[in-house]
Amino acid sequence: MLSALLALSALAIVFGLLLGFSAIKFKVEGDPLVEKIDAQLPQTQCGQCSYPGCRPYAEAIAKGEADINQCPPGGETTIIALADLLERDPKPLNPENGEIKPKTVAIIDEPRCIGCTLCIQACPVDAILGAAKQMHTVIARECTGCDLCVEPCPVDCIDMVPITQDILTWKWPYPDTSLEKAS
Amino acid sequence: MTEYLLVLVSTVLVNNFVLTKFLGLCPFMGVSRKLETAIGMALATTFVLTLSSVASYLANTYLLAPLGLEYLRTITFILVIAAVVQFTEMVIHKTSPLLYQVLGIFLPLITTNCAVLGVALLIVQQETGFIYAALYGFGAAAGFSMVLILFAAMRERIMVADVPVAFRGPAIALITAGLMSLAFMGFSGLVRG
Amino acid sequence: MTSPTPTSPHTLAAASITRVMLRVIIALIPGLAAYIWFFGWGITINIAFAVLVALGAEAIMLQLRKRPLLPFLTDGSAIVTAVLLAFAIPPLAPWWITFIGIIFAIVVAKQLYGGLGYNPFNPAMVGYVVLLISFPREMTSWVPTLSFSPYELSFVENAIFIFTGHLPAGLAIDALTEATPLDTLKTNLGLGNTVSEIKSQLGLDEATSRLLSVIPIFGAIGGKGWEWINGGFLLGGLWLIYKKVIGWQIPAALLGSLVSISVLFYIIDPDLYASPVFHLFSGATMLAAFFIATDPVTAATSNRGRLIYGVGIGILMYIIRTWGGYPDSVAFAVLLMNMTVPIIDHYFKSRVFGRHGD
Amino acid sequence: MAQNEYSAIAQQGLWKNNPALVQILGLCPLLAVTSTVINGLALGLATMLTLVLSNVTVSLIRNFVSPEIRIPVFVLVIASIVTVIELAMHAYFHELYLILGIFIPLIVTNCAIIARAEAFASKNPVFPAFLDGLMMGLGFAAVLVVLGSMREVLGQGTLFANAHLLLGDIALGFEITVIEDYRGFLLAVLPPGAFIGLGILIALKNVIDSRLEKRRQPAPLISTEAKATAA
Amino acid sequence: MLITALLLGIFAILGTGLVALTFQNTEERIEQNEREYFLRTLNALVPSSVYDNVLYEDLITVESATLLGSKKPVEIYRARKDGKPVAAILTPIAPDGYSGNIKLLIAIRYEGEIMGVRVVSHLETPGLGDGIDIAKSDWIDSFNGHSLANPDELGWRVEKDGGIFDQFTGATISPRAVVKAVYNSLKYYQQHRDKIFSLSSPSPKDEQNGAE
Amino acid sequence: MRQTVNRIRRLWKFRGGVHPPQQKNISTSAPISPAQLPERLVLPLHQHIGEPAEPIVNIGDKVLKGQMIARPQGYVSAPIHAPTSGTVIDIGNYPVPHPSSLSATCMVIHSDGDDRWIEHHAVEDYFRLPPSELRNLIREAGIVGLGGAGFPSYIKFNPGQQKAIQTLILNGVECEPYITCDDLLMRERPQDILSGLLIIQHALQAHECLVAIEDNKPEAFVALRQATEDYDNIEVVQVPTLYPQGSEKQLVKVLTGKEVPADGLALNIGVVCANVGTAAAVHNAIHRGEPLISRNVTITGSAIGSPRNLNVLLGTPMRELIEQCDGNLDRIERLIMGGPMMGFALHRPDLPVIKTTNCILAATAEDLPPQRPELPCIRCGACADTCPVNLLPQQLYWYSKHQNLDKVQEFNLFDCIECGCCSYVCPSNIPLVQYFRFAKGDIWTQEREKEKSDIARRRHEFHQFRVARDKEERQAKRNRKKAALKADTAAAERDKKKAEIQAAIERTQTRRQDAMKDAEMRRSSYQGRTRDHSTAGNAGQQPENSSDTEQK
Ligand SMILES: Cc1cc2nc3c(=O)[nH]c(=O)nc-3n(C[C@H](O)[C@H](O)[C@H](O)COP(=O)(O)O)c2cc1C
Ligand SMILES: Cc1cc2nc3c(=O)[nH]c(=O)nc-3n(C[C@H](O)[C@H](O)[C@H](O)COP(=O)(O)O)c2cc1C
Ligand SMILES: Cc1cc2nc3c(=O)[nH]c(=O)nc-3n(C[C@H](O)[C@H](O)[C@H](O)COP(=O)(O)O)c2cc1C
Ligand SMILES: Cc1cc2nc3c(=O)[nH]c(=O)nc-3n(C[C@H](O)[C@H](O)[C@H](O)CO)c2cc1C
Ligand code: SF4
Ligand code: SF4
Ligand code: SF4
Ligand code: SF4
Ligand code: FES
Repeated sequence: MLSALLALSALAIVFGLLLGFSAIKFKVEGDPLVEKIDAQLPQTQCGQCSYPGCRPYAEAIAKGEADINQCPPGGETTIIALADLLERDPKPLNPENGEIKPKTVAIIDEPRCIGCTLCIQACPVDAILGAAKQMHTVIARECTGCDLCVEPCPVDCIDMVPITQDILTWKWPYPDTSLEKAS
Repeated sequence: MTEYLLVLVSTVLVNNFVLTKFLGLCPFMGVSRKLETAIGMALATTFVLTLSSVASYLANTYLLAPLGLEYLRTITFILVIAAVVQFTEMVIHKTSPLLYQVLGIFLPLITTNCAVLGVALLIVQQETGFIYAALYGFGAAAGFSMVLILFAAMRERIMVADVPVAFRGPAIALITAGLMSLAFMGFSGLVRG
Repeated sequence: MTSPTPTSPHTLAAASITRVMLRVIIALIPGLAAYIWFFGWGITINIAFAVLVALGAEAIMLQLRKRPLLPFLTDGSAIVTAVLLAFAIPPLAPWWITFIGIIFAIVVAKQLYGGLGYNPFNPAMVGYVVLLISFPREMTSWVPTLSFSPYELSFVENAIFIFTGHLPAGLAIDALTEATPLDTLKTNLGLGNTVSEIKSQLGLDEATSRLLSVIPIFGAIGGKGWEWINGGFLLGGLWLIYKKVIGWQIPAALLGSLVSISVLFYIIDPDLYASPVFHLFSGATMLAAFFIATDPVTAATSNRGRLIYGVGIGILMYIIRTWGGYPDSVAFAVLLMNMTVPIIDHYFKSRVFGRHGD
Repeated sequence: MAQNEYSAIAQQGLWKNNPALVQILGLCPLLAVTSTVINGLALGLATMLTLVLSNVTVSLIRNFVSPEIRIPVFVLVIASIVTVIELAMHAYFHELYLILGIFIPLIVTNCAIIARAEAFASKNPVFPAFLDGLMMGLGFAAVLVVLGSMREVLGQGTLFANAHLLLGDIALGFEITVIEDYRGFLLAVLPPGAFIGLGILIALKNVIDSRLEKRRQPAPLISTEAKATAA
Repeated sequence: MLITALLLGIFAILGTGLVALTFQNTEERIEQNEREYFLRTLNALVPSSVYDNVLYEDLITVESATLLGSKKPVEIYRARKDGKPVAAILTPIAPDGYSGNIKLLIAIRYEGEIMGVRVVSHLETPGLGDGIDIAKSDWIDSFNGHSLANPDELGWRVEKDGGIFDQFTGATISPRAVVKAVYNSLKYYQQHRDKIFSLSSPSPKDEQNGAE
Repeated sequence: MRQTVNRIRRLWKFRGGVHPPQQKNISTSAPISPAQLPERLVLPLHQHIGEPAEPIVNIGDKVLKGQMIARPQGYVSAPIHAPTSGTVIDIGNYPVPHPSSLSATCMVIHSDGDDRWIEHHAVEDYFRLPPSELRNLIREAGIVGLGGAGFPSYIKFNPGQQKAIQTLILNGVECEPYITCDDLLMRERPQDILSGLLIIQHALQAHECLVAIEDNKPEAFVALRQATEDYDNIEVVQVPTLYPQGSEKQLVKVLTGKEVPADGLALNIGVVCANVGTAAAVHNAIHRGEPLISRNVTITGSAIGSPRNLNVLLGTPMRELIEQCDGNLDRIERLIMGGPMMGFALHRPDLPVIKTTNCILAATAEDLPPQRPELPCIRCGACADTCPVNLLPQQLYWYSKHQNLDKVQEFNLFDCIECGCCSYVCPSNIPLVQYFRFAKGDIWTQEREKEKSDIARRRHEFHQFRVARDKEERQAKRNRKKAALKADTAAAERDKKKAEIQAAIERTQTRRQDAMKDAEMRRSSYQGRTRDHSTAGNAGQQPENSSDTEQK
């Protein structure tokens, strides 16, 4: 009995020292996972995931606080990419966070714009140009389609229009493989 | 010499840890979705398993057996394993940051891989020599790694197959493991006991 | 003008899965003929029953999976599976053996993975192995070649036995069955006899040699009868290669490696190891080389990969035949190599035009 | 904690987050010992006991251990408990002990146990931890029993063979021959049968879940097809 | 860091203490269990009523590669009543099973009749050769009552080879191996009977090997 | 015809390839004839690889035949000329021949029926001109590859700093079934082709010229062989018929035994390949001063009463051509631009002929195989055996189908030339090529989106940094004010901000003008900003304060 206690506690203390030592010596710095998750997010910065932007959401996922199905702009592509990254099973988009919509850009109906700058403050990517009491414009290329500028506009002059497809952005559709149809 | 070869054939093929002895199934199922991660896990496990079976063997022969404390095997071995895992982590971290990045996340998982404890216990049960113990540990690890990697590659393919919905995921993976185990039965009789 | 199929090419060669499978079945005919010649008509009952069950199982599963029946039932792949499995089942095996084997082949090994094209394991071989390990007694008793059988069952008697288990009065099943040549060779080698002793029936324990003198199971080059059956499959297989239904790589690699390794051991000790020719013309060697290992769905994809896959099967066949517990090892060797296919495919791609090095 | 939270814990353990069917943990004993119901039941009980005890202990000590030795301490705790159980089984259920063999000490590395210690017991007070252990253990044992019966009936045509090893001599007559003169379907008893059997159980659970789900409300599920056609 | 070590140490001590306590309380029972378990097997062959010595302690080890199938020493247990030999239990190996060694227990009455045979471990094919196991069929009991002379030498074969013992359908190798091993054991017994019962036991430390 | 081959040239083989039914003799009986002058011509601004051309005339302007009406925009681009004289009546979106069935910007010219040329002249003594001058002429003439891809030829004829061009290959292979426009061109105008060839050879300073013709076009072979008899370094080579031999890389392999590196150009191994039609167009441009305003088009298919080749003005509606060849629009099952292996189906017949229209295949059910359902791939490997690039189409298919974009690239998706051999032989009737095109599109889209989201991330980080910085600055300012009650520095501050905004606005304007440059500028400007950011520490993490504005 005594020998048992002695032997094991000696072992344990040695290992305890080892573990304690290594815990101090090799503290995990930073979480590279966040970067990887963030890289998968669409960076629309719309906040629909219930976090203030994509990166905070990435951090929440890394910490295990958020699920992978909360980003509507990313849609299934993002969910699947995240599932792949984190080795989880993909699941449908959480409807509480919104629904998957076609990509849009903001357009300011320029004559109506009163130059209040409210939209500029709202835009997370500084895609709106203009100064106080001057007409504002959206840099279409920079706009992420996040919708955040629509709400603040006092005169409702901002419209979200779907991005149209042209010959240059067109891509071949997924083959229609429905067997039933053909047979 | 042939005896040692037979140990390897036996542990890798005939008595494969995962497919016929049912050890180490959780990581086998859990870390086999992607080939790359499976390879990482295989490497880490091989290393830890070999080392820990040797260490357990030593702990048993030179500490427990002389003191008549065989009933403390389980506790001792699990401590030894935890320590080996920690040690491995340290060594790898020091010597090869690259390898550490690859293997780092798998190391903690290994502590609760029952193949590791299982090997230690089986070796002690067989009452054999040091080299045998080391080979046995290595063979078990190699067998584990081999099927893990094969399985991961198969799962990548099955993942995109038109599997009936109810069977998607773990269900079809288990059936695949079953068929692999079926195939491995072909090795039975290879090493006569 | 109807709405266009959006993509080129707009013209297609006249190839179809049904045609491919039909050719495979045609190529099996020479082997089948030899088989019937040596073992009687029993196999035709098995084949017909197996095909029926296979189509039924396939139809039910397709229905459950809500997939269209017609294109898949007519593609012929279930028929090929059924025929190949029926070849592997002893001619006198009861109907439920065939039934269970087909269910495992079609339902578990094929449809659970998504049906045609998705199964990682060769369905027929899965069915066979399940049977072999579950019902070893039924699966290891073969019938001797007809000319030596103590009693020749008629077609009807055969059918009655398969479906009801009744033999004509006065006959016992033990009297009608025999171990296969590979099995006999293996067990007697295991008892310390040499190959030539076994083949010439010298020095065997009397019971076996008594038996062998009545029913010779070794022919000139392989197992009695089996050599002809293998020849038939070889013929059919060559035709398949000629018709480009299968590539030469897998059969060549499989037979090549089997021959090489058996030559090696034969040179080391011809008393302990059977000759290469015996290996080639016994058991299911040719069936494996041309019809089973070549199952496109479960074989490796690139030509280099196929060579490796074939070599792997050949070597495993030899190892299991020679040192393992199973006298004929085709099914296990094929299933084991099926497991490695994704890895082979991953590491052995073809050299792409204009790319060097990898 | 409110009543319904307890029932939530129970649901989690027994069904929704069942360690064997959903978390896919603790597979080794699950597959290895389920060739008969009684073996399964015995190991199930032993595992459940370990789970309960380890959950309670971990919950008790959760405030004292620092993170870097958390896992070693948990493992130590579990190992001690398991060894005690092992010794007790050795003493009181000797033949069963021999049959279950190495899988009793291997309860230590049953990932389900350490997973519960980590995920639940170390964050919750004693009673919920106890309940969680009990329910998870029950859920696990239930799967062991179901799988054990499946394999026993299919493999040898009996049920509750060897019941006396666990339940004492009164159980000598418990063995039920389900199918008379059964030839035995060896596959079910051999290793491949274990894997395939569990695979089928999981699929069955999926089917039941989707039926339940459908009854509640039809929600779209991501499937490979959906994925493929989405683009 | 020190605290970590100490904490771990404390838990180790607690855990070990608990285990050690349990061990002390169960130790005796476990040993007894093991003995009883082994005895039960032996008693199935040699009923406890016919002997009165401590069966599992009264053992010797002998070697005969030709007749007992193993180059390693095998144990023989001896049953005595009132000091007189009653039976011997041999633990030979049948080396030519279908897939390897078949370990046997063979109980032989002092006079040379078989009291019972059991297969301790084997690797024969399930469903084919495993009928030699009492758990699968009672074929093994067909040896009971036979002796070296009953039947004669030609009779000690399986039926297929002209003997009197059944084989199984499709499996002749395994029964053949067992029959041969039993016959050889009888031969060994006949040749060494006196020595078997006269040798004194060495130290009883290998006592439980036969059981595992 | 073999007798005429007196110099036996060693030919190499590329692996794979298929032999679809040729169907060429349908359209070879009649000589090339000019198509009727259409009343209205629709000229898409994007008829080539690269950036679309940019209009230089306005609606209502009168234009003459051969007048440049749109100029190239950027380096990889080509101008467009008026095919006939008339009035520009619209510049706007019209349906164009493109697999997408979408519309694109086109110029519409109402023909005045006079077909009056603008003033143009031949180049005398082109061989005295430096190659760069020649290339410029070719560029001005709007010549793009007529072999199918439509790559601006002047770029190809520029060996650049590369080592000297060893071989110039003239591609007269025309391996696609049905198409015969090159065949007839070679039969009827071998001299023009020769003279084009000489010009290109001069531009490239190529040592040796090969003209490759498949052995199913003996007449063309004889014609060209006779035409080139006097030239030592020009050889007409007959190659065995095999689809897709016409593909540049395969043809280079057959003729020279060299493999063009997968991610390189023929140029890298000292070879340039041009279509025979391109050579003829070069001849027209240099010796007659005529830009590329028309091309030969094969009108064929079972729905066409008298199939043949027409010389067609670009912009001519296909419907008119079909009618001129006694086509029956109602019988057309599928209208294809190009051949049956590589061409794409058109959704309507009134689309204009463009520079890359080599064939209009009005196919009926006779020409098309019966529709068969797509079955799962059985991995038979027939596709891999025919792939001229030695890819593994079944693997590409497997991963494209499941959108595993990393894996498809691992299997070298982008080496696929979309020749369609794999689909052609597939027993499961899988539209493999479409899967590949889909996957390529997916990857491009993803890359675009990735780029976009990277930019958005950087902008967002900068935004956060800016908000924080502004806040800090304001705070500092307030402190300063309080402390010293100094003069208002806000004016200067505001000016600075205004200047910033102004700069931004200007940036966007320049962006509109020059997209290519813009991309780089934008990138560098962001890089600058991010660098700023990082030196400023992690100010960006501060919460956004909504009362902040730039205009304070
Ligand atoms: C896979 C396989 C496993 C076998 N296992 C055994 C076995 O365990 N025991 C046995 O006696 N025979 C076994 N056999 C059968 C022997 O090889 C041999 O055929 C048989 O014992 C001869 O018996 P017979 O004379 O009754 O046909 C097995 C055969 C095969 C193919
Ligand atoms: C995107 C692109 C860029 C190219 N760049 C060059 C180039 O820089 N120099 C050149 O000589 N050819 C260039 N080429 C032309 C190719 O070498 C080739 O001749 C042309 O794509 C015609 O190919 P085809 O075989 O597909 O019709 C380019 C082609 C493409 C599609
Ligand atoms: C599959 C395939 C087939 C082709 N067939 C021909 C052909 O028959 N004739 C031809 O001139 N170009 C053909 N091309 C285009 C050539 O690769 C190459 O682009 C062209 O000859 C270059 O000349 P150009 O730039 O003058 O068009 C083919 C391309 C591909 C990908
Ligand atoms: C050359 C060839 C060989 C085949 N061999 C097999 C076989 O060995 N086993 C089998 O079940 N099916 C075989 N099939 C049929 C079919 O491919 C098989 O059922 C698929 O695995 C079903 O997905 C074969 C088909 C072909 C064309
Ligand atoms: S919902 Fe998606 S895009 Fe919007 S902020 Fe969250 S992660 Fe970014
Ligand atoms: S302009 Fe509007 S929609 Fe676009 S990014 Fe800015 S806030 Fe979002
Ligand atoms: S030809 Fe078709 S079926 Fe055969 S491997 Fe290729 S894609 Fe698959
Ligand atoms: S389309 Fe692409 S993959 Fe198919 S044969 Fe042609 S090059 Fe190969
Ligand atoms: S129970 Fe988890 S690895 Fe064995």
